[in-house]
Amino acid sequence: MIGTIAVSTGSLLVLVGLWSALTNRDIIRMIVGFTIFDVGIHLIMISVGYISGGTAPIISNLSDIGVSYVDPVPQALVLTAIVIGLGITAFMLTYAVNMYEKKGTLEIDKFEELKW
Amino acid sequence: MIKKAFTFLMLGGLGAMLLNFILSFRERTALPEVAAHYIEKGPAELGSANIVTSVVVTYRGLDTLGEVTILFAAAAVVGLLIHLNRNENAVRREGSEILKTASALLFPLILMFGAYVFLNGHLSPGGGFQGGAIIASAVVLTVLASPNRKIGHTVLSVIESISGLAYVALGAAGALLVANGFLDNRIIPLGEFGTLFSAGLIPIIYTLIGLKVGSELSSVVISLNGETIEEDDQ
Amino acid sequence: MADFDYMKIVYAALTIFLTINYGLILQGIIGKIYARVGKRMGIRIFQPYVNLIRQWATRTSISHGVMYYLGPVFRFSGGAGILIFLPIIYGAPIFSSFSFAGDLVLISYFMFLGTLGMALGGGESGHPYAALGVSRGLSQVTMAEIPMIMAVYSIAVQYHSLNITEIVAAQQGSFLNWTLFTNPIATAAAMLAFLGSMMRSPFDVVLAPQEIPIGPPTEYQSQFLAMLMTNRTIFPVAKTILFVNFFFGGVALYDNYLLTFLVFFLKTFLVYMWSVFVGLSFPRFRVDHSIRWFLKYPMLIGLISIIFVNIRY
Amino acid sequence: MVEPIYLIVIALGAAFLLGLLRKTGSALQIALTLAALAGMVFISAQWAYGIIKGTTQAAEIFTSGMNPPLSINLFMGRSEAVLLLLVNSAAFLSTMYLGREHKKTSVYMLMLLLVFVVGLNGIILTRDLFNLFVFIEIVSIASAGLIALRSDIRQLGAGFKFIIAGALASGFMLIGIIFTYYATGSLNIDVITGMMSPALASAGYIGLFLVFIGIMIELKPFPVNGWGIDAYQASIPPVSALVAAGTATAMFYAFTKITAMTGGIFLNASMYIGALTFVGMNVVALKQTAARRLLGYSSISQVGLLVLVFSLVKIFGIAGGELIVFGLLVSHALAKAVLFWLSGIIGKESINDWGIIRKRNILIVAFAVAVGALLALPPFPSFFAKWELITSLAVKGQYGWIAVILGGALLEAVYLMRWFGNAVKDSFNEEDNLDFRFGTLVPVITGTAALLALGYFSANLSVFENNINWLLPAVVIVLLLLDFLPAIVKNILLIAAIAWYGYPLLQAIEGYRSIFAAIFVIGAVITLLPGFMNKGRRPGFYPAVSMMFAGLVGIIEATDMLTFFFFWELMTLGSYFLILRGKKSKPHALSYMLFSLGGAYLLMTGFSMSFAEAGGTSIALDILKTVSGSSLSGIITILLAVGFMTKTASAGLHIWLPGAHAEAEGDVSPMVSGILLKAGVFGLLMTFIALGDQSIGKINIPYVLSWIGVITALTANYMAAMQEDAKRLLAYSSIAQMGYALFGISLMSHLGWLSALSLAIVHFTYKVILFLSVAGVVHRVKTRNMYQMGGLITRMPVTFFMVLVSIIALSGIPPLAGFSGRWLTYNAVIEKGWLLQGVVAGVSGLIAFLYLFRLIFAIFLGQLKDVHRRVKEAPFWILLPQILLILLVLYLSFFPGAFLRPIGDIVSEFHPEGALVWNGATAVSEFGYWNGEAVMWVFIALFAANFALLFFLNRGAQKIKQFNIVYAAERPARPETTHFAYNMFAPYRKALGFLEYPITTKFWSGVADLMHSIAGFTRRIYTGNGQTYLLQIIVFVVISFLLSNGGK
Repeated sequence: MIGTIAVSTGSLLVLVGLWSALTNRDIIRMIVGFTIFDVGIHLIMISVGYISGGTAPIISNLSDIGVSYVDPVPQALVLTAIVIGLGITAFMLTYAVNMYEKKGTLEIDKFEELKW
Repeated sequence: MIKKAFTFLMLGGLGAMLLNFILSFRERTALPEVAAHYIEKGPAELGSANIVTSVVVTYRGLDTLGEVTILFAAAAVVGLLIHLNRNENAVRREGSEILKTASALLFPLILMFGAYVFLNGHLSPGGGFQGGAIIASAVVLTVLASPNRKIGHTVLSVIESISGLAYVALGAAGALLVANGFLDNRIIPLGEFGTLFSAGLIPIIYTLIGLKVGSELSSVVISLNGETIEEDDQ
Repeated sequence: MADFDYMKIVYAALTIFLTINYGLILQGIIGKIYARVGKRMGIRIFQPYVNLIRQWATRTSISHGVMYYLGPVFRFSGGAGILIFLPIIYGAPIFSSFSFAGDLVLISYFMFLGTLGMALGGGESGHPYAALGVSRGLSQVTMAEIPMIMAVYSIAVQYHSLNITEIVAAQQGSFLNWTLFTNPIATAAAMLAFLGSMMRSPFDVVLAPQEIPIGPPTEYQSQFLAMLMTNRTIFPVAKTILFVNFFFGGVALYDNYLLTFLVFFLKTFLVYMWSVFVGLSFPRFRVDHSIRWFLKYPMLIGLISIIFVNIRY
Repeated sequence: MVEPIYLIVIALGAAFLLGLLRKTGSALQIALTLAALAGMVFISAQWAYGIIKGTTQAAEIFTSGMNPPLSINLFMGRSEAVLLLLVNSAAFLSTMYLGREHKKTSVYMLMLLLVFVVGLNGIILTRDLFNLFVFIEIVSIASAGLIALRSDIRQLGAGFKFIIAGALASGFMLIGIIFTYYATGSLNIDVITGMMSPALASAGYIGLFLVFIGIMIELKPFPVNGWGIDAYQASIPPVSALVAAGTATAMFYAFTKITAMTGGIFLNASMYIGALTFVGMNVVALKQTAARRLLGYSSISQVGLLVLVFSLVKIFGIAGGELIVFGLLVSHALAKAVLFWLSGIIGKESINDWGIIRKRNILIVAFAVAVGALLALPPFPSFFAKWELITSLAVKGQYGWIAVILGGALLEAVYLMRWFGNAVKDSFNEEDNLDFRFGTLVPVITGTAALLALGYFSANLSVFENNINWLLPAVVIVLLLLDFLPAIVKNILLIAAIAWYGYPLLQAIEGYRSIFAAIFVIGAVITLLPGFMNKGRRPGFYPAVSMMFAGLVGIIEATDMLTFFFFWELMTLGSYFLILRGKKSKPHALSYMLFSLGGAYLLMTGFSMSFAEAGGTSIALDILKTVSGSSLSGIITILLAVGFMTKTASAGLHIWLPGAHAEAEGDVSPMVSGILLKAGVFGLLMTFIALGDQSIGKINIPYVLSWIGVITALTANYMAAMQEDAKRLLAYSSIAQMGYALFGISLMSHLGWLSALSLAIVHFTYKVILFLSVAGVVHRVKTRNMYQMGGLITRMPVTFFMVLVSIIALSGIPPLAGFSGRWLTYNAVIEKGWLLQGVVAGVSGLIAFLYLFRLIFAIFLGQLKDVHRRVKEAPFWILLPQILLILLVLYLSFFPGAFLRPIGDIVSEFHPEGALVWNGATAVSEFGYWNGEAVMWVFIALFAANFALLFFLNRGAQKIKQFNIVYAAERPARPETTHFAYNMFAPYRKALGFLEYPITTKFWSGVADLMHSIAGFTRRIYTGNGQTYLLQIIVFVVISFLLSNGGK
């Protein structure tokens, strides 16, 4: 149940993030949209690894093996994904800063130098 | 308006796809085979109490190396773009006295906390990335407090490079010299399970990652602040 | 050429000589007819002889160049060539001296040699009217020949031969065997084409002799002209002989040479008269008119003749 | 053997080390980077060599000392090794190229470059799904960084679009990965592949689909790729080169991995997406003028082709499919890299400004090689790959896909060849400079050389045995390398080479091939003679001309279809270069190339079809015979015949010829007109020898061709008569003559073929003479308009004589050699009963008189112009070949039996019935007879007698002054107004002008306009707005999902 709720929430966040990225003309808002999108994905990832009744996969004692743990793999993946997301966000922001400095605006439809 | 309606429609289509999955989604009750192996055999194999850490650093170490690389690349891009378009004359408002004092006070503490987090990554929740992020938050605080202060990149970049190099070298040592494969953590003894000096290379690698991530994120923050000093600029 | 019968050269010369005489007489007669139709006295019958001899007798010191010089030579060689390649009288080796050299395709194409030489000779004269005449003549002849080609194909298929002697042979026996009766449509097409090649009204804009000097010979005089005139005497005759051979049963050799010649004269004269008759009756076409005209009825008739033989044979 | 993991270790180590070297000089930094990349090239080369040679086994690399699926594993196999070599070499060369950019953008650029390469290597090597994702992210971040190296507003805009689109795609992929993990419990590609079952495909469908579509978006499918194209355009050239050669390659390889992993359930989807991308991008590119954007379009379309081909290979289980994909991929990657590098050296935005490339000939060579490789022309790997692809598809009966692939390729040819033509012909500003230095030159040369070398090797890799004689292309290469020598030396060399190769060939070869071999070899030597006139170097001429003749000789020698096609294309390419050399030949060369390529594709399809019909085992040309009874034989005949008819320029396919032959250089026109056209005749003959008299339904193919032939002859002769330009006149004349040849062949009888073959020979002689004569005249009077000439007989008597003899021969007037063809045609027509066609042929023969007269009159007769009074006779080297050929014409005219008899013997092999009977010198057919010698003698006798008579009587005649003519009592004003030459056949035009209506030209230009308007309309989807691009991607995903999931 928890898993399903989390997956649903994550999916919703994905859609919300995309909506925000697709309807806001302001680049910073688009980036925020992407961040939400990312978060949604991360939530989905974590919840897919959830095992009913499992605890964090940290074994303080070798004798604890046998206790129900959640899947450590999605957790590792999500760590990587978060860092990647962070990198990309930083990256987009840098672009945004530079674009603003060049053109004095952050509206995405002002950057149509290349087309057709 | 039509565009928005259309966007809504398309996102609805996407939502339907996801809904498809959600409807078929059932919480797992048992671990997949590989994950079960990690949980059951992991501690003995790698000697790390935090299974996530052993997955991150060793089992899927290549991912992590890639991850570090991404941060490295992001930092490089930030450096590149800021370097090209630096605004020399921007003067930012100084932080308040409270912020300044608090940040000076907190700075070493945060650093220490960060170091703790990555050093104990194999034992408790946390690890190199988390620790690195904490360290960078100290830098953020400093930058916020005194945005016009000049902070040299040099030290950061040396730390970053050396830790990166060391990481790669240790990984290669796993493949080349001692153990069975690239990024194998067992080139030094695993030590006693559950102690600080255990799990072979994992704490060392996590330390390197922590340093690297910390310095990279810090330099990103400093770069974005826009007032960096590049002494090497001819 | 070891087995070549050198007498053939003599026969050929004889053929040419006789044809020249016949052509000159024919010209005289036709000139007379033309005049009488126009209610004029007209020339004497032997006037063409006089004209020709006079031209041969005059000399000129004028030449416009090598090709100018060669034009009449080509022209006459072409005309005489056709004559001696033709089997003139069926069954008489004397009057089919060189017909062993080729069939009707050869003759059809050899006809153009003189035309081309003349065109080039006239061209070198530098006179624009000469070139103008050539351009008109060439334009017209291309279309005038369409029904002719169709007719030729038609009769070649009909007789299953391109050999003129064989075609003539197949028409012997009765006048009902003539192509005129066995393949009247092809004959009609060819006779219309015939008009186009005889340089008579309504297709004589090429030379346009009445108003201004025009056409290839514009710049030619004296002996050059004489050579051309000689050719003008034999060329129409050769052409009519060809038509007689194709469509009117040819001229077979009778026991009596006189009778043979009589038949020959009669047939060629009548065929020739066809162009005269039309020429007297119709005004002159412009070149584009004549092109369009040939593309209408003559071509249609030619097409029918082709379809006819395609079905029949 | 160095462990492949060191590829990653070296690059990353170097990247991190660069961080330490921030303050050292750039030289050291770049040296370090280059050293690292060189090491990587070395490692991958070592593996590639070892695995291909079989000395090394493919290796699996386990990280962290665990066995997969516990840990991430890498795999180094043959494909991986080759691709890594390609990618790393491209990176090395691009880095070398970057040199100058370096100072401005400092050490960061090199770091990014190394990281980028790490990503590419990782994508290729990894066998783990999530790891693949990580490496894709690395590549995407690094490339987004490299895009903005100069950080101008265009780069920033493009980079931002690139990164948000990439983020969206990777988001989808990530969701897909985790869904897949949910369904399978594994991230290892091999494990998932092993688990793949219909049940899993259904349960994990969404996950697998999202992974698939994520990868697909990374491949920039049409029409949701505006962001990718912008990136290509905005980046600096070496980065674009790296993206085109590296990213595209690696991503494509990732796509193949995913396809394998998903058990091929998305192959249909990828097939359609690939096809759409390939065709769509090529259409859109038609309107593009920005060089790098165009290259971007082309790159994406090529990737689309790869996806399509890969999908087809998998769906239809095509054997050797890997080699096909590789051939295409490697050719594309290298060619595209070369083009991007070139675009940097040129430094011009618009493709219309590339004329500056002519400052350095080596760049033109590189350009030509790259374009050739993209268009799958020989000898590049793509050529062999395409051949195998098409034949394999034919075996599987996939003719629809053949049409798509070849149609798309033709579109691609349109803009690439147009671009090449512009570059070679357009003017440029002398003051502009090229970025021509060691660092930029080495990559270009290396890429070019690699393409050429790989072509040679891929021929041997081909699954088909072929007997390509590499000596022939080698001559071209040698002449290319010797291009610095003076033209005279190269001319001697080439003539010697042809003689040395051709003499034994002529002795050895038998049958109908010998006729064409004689035309090609002797023709080559003769038409090369005028080349001695050139005092300079004549750069580029000799490689082109040798390529054409190599192709011609090659098709004669070929015994299998692949070899034939190889040399056929080589010949086309060589002749294209030759034609392009003409001053105003740009548009004509382009249409020549396009028609030729279209024709070649038809040939390829026809060959493939017969290969498939014959059982799909042998590609020998002889198998054409075995398919003559099959149900497809009619279609094969049509394909081959129409393919060859593009070369003979039959009506409807002829519009390239007049311009191409007229605008070509003086001594090139005789080559392409007198010699090259015979290749089409040869091909037609080959087709009908093998396939015989075929019908489709009730329609008899030769019957249709006979009508095409005579209509070609008729209209072309008419058009020739209406030309003012001497060379255009001759060009139309060639079309008409080829129409006769086609007609002769279509008669499918002894006499018909005899006429076609004899026509081929005599047309060669007189058309070479005529074109050379005109070349000589044009050389002297500097105009091609006949009405501006006139009276040149006095100035150029020898040339006049040549023309005189030639036009008599051409017109078919006895006694010269041309008559034989007419006589044979009449006989053949009556025999066959196709009288109407015969009539049309006859009429067109008459119309020929018009232009022949015009040609000789307007140039040589009439009024000499004042400016030409001092004109000299044509140069010796132009006259010499004419004299040689005139002797040949006269010989053939005197003794028609000398060539008709042996040809008759050859033809009897195929059509024994209805042969001529030779009675001494008299040829006797069923209907008529003809004695060429007798006619000749009669003519000579008459001519001599008449001439002697006239000469004797008129011996005193003297040449008089030009204006001494009967001119209505006036003196003509000027030669210009007295020379009757302009619009000479005005009444004719008045009566028959409708024949001039350019129905074919209108049709083809209508097709071209339509394509261009589609392009103009379609490319509006690339609005430039990043947000729109995002929406497009989502629409694409949703629609793809609906379509691919439709069955569920």
